[in-house]
Amino acid sequence: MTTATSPLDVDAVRADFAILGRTVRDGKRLVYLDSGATSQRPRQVLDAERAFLEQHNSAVHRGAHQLAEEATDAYEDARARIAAFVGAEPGELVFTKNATEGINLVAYAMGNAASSGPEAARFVLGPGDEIVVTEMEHHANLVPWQQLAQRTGATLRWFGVTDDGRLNLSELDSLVTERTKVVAFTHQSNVLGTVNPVDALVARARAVGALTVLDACQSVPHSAVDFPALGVDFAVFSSHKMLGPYGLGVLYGRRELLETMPPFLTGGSMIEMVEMAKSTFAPPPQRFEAGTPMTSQAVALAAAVDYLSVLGMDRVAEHEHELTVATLRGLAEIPGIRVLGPTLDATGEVAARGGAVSFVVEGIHPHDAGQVLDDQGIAVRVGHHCAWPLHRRLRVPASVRASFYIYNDLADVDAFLAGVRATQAFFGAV
Amino acid sequence: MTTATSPLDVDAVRADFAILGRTVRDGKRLVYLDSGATSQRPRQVLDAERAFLEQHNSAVHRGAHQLAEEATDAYEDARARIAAFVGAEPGELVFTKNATEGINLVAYAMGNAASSGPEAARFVLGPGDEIVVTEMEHHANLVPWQQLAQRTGATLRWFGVTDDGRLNLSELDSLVTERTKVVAFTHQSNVLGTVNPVDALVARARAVGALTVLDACQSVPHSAVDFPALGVDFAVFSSHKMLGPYGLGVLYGRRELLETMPPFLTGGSMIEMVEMAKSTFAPPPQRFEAGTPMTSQAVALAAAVDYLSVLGMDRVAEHEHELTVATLRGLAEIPGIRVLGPTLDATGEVAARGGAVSFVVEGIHPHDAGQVLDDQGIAVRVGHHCAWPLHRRLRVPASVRASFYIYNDLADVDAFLAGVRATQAFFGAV
Amino acid sequence: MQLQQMYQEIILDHYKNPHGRGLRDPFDAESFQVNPTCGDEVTLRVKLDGATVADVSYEGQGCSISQASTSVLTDLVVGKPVAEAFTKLDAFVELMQGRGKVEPDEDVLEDGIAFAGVAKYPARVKCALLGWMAFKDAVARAEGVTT
Amino acid sequence: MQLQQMYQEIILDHYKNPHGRGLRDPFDAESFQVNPTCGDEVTLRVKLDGATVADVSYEGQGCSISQASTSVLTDLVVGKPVAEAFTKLDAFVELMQGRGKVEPDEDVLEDGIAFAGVAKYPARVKCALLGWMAFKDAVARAEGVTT
Ligand SMILES: Cc1ncc(COP(=O)(O)O)c(C=O)c1O
Ligand SMILES: Cc1ncc(COP(=O)(O)O)c(C=O)c1O
Repeated sequence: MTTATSPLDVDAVRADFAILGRTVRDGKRLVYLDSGATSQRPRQVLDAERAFLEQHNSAVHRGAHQLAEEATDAYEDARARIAAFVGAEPGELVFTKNATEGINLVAYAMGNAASSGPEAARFVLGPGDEIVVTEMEHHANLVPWQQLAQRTGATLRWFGVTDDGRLNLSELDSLVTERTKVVAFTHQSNVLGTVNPVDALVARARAVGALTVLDACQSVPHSAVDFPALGVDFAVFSSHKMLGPYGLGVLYGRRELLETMPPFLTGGSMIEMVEMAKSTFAPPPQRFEAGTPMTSQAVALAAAVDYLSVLGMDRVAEHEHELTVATLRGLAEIPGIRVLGPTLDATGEVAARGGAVSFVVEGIHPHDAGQVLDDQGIAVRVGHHCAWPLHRRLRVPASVRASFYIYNDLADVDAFLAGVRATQAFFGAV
Repeated sequence: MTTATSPLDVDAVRADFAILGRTVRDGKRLVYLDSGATSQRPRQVLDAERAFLEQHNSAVHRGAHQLAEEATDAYEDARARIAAFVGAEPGELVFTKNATEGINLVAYAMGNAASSGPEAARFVLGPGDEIVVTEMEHHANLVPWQQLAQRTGATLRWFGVTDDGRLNLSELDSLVTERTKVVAFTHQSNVLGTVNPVDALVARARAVGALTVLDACQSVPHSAVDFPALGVDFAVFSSHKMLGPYGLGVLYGRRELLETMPPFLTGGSMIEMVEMAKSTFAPPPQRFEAGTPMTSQAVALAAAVDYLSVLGMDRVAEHEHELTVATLRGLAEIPGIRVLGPTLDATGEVAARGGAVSFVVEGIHPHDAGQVLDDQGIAVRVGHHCAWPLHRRLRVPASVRASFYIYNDLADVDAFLAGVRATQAFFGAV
Repeated sequence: MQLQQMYQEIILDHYKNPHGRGLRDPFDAESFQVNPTCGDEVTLRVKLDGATVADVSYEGQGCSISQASTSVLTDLVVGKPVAEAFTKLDAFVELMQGRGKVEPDEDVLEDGIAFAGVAKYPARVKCALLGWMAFKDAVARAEGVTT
Repeated sequence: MQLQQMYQEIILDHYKNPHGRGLRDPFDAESFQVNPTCGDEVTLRVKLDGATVADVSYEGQGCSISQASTSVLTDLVVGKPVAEAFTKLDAFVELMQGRGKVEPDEDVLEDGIAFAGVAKYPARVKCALLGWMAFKDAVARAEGVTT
């Protein structure tokens, strides 16, 4: 981890988030540790969206009047800024409603390839072909592939997870083979915090000619990510997890792939010519953006990306790392806690691990633990966090997850650790 | 048309829309006549979304902490209010990213029925089956059905349009037959303003056991609509055309149909159980809402629906009717204008027609006409308005469209009519 | 502290010492229910004797609320006429969905009134109802079988 | 009035009396281009004579801007070496995408400089480029054929 010149000024950041000033449960200070589910939005992002709507709002790519020009410029400028944030060209970025839609888009487009022209041949899947995922995927990067396999007759296979929450890479060469058409995996686990070795997976996928799909929902908001440098074919992330609005996701696709991939959703704005009996389609990214787009949300996400860029993504990552290490250290001192995923080594450090800390408290069901934390104003998430197979693998029905972002500080970590002890006291577990 | 007690107070309404106070093209008053593409948003809607985000924001249906409870309540309360606005039960409403996604959802779910269980049998389509649409559809209600036909081997058929812009219903019995599985049609044409006879179409579709899909994008924002009373099986509309945010559409489906229809997008929040090899799915509406939903947008659309309800949808319809009649009357007095769609009868009235007025000016291409109007601050839409086959049928390459909403008044109509005359003067056409 | 209102002593007692736990034979019907957000699950069996609930047995994993409410359920319904059991079920569902505004009737719900505090936490209502939904489903199946 | 800047006399003249209009034989290649937002279309044929543009003929429907710019195109490229035609094409594209900030070179673009005002209206840039894109595509096809 490179050291940024100065640490994040959390107090200044917090002042931008009105919601952090409120109290919960009879006047308790809100300790928001659920950014892994959704982040809060700073004033700057809300202001940017409102300013657009109050000054320039109009349908994009459709009108010849001045508002339409302004709105189109704002939308495409937003695309360019967001693309730059992940090292991509504007034309390689497709706006979806969330990351889930982005993954479905790729899966359905592959399903459509069979009834499309010859240029889509490399996307066709059928019996004998294989799709490889991992046991630590969010349901969003698992169920669409199960469904694609079911529709096409392809076979779904997956990487296992080790006891300490890493991918079992010893299976790499036997799992990813000439039969593999797609390898879909998460950049950073939303449960374990594990950062997966993209290089090794991409190298192997390329060697066998398989496409790679990276779930970057938990990496892009928290660290500097450059998709072309990672070499993945497709990647997705969600606006609402990185200070931006709901209702917006981003699909990145390498230009040459987007150019030959069949459409998914069809309708207005994605066509070239339409007759009653048949249609032809626009080039990317328009081909994948049917209907009226999320114009104001894209403008707001661009403001979010600017906000993060001013902080500096390395500094953001470093800050969260500090909170994560403090949390892992604190939890290690509490008896009866089992942390899922990578923990601190003998030197008190941990590598390739982001700021989601999931755990179980011996003798206390996660739902009950979460309730006691909530009663103290500490918002964590309980359940399987949309990674049910991973929980089954780790032999727990559910877990408690604390996840961090730029507005959290060591005081939040302390409050959280005290809350965990209070939970044990409440249920008399220790 | 029932007469509301008092006319719409347009001045009071306009005060809620900041954007209407701005000028365009060197200080000209903005005359916004492009609400058919997207409406503007009143302060109340923007405030509602912001208040939610600054006070209650959190991931819904997932957490046990107080913010999660509040956000879930706000989201489901919004669903209930929006459902009530169209006469539906909350469980019959699915949130999508726009109306286009809603239509694609039904089309793809039908495509998925073949690889689903026996309960989905009524959705299965194949060779020999027919899908019926109309020649006046927006691309959003045409291309998804073309694609479904292409994928399943079903046949696409369509109602023709008469010279005066009505559906050719003489074809009803020969087009909609025992072979018909779906009849998809627009409630109100976004080009012609034509309001289609839902009753006759639904009656025939029911008689042959076909499903009906109503494109209500241009009716729900402009008049009182009750889906159960209309008897349609599915219907869609878009938030951004009715004072609400971008990134939100609504799919209505009769409960018994949603209960057996296979899922479309898959991922988090729409599952019942997930294992690595297979998954089962939640009941509707969750089954059709994969991933993080458009929470704040739903809250904002509920505020929009409240805003419209206070005005009264009958009063809104009456107001737009008045503007439409004035526009048609004015255009009839200008030589060289051809209005597409229903015009005034001998008594100066027109029935079953909403407030979209499309036309061509003899000798002046719509793009050029739109430009001159824009130069006078009048924002209209030019092109084929995502209804290319309809324009081909009417033998025009494109048209100019003026469309009205609650913030337009007779002064806007006058400005527009003067603008059309100025266009002719500019190009020396008359 | 609101929390104590939710985690009444009665609830914690049932959680630590659940009544009627374990799956038993004979049974007429079995129901498996799961809470998809947290993965809590219950498998519940019902044995009817004519119009009477002869036995309810169950197994599952879940939080204190879901485990305790299933335990309370067995106390309330075993040995009772099916119609009375369903009256209690309706009363319990009403209480749980009442957002803390429904006054529970101790004559009908006995230990079940301890869950009144849970009704104020909408995210936990599903937990409290898990076993009851399994009971409802199992009886429906059993009646489908026995008629 | 900004509008006059866009609709220069030259543009309206070309619109009313287009040069080189109509599809002619012989030709080496044809290109069909459409503007998907408004339905404007052009079919354009190119005849090369070695490295020279021997003829350009076209047919289409569209607004004054798209029709006039195709007319200007024929004036600019017919009889010119392909390389020079492409220099003009590049200059025209640069002008149109310049948002009104690019100073056109009259020596290169002749009547084409009249379109400088159009560049301030991003929605119309596609109109102005329609015929030029057809020309570019047709030449590429013709060269594919003739080599
Ligand atoms: C009649 C009609 N149908 C469908 C649509 C598509 O709506 P959206 O772009 O919001 O998906 C529109 C608007 O563009 C419309 O006017
Ligand atoms: C790793 C991961 N993938 C995918 C998703 C799905 O994102 P969304 O719900 O925004 O589609 C999430 C968040 O819920 C996530 O954490």
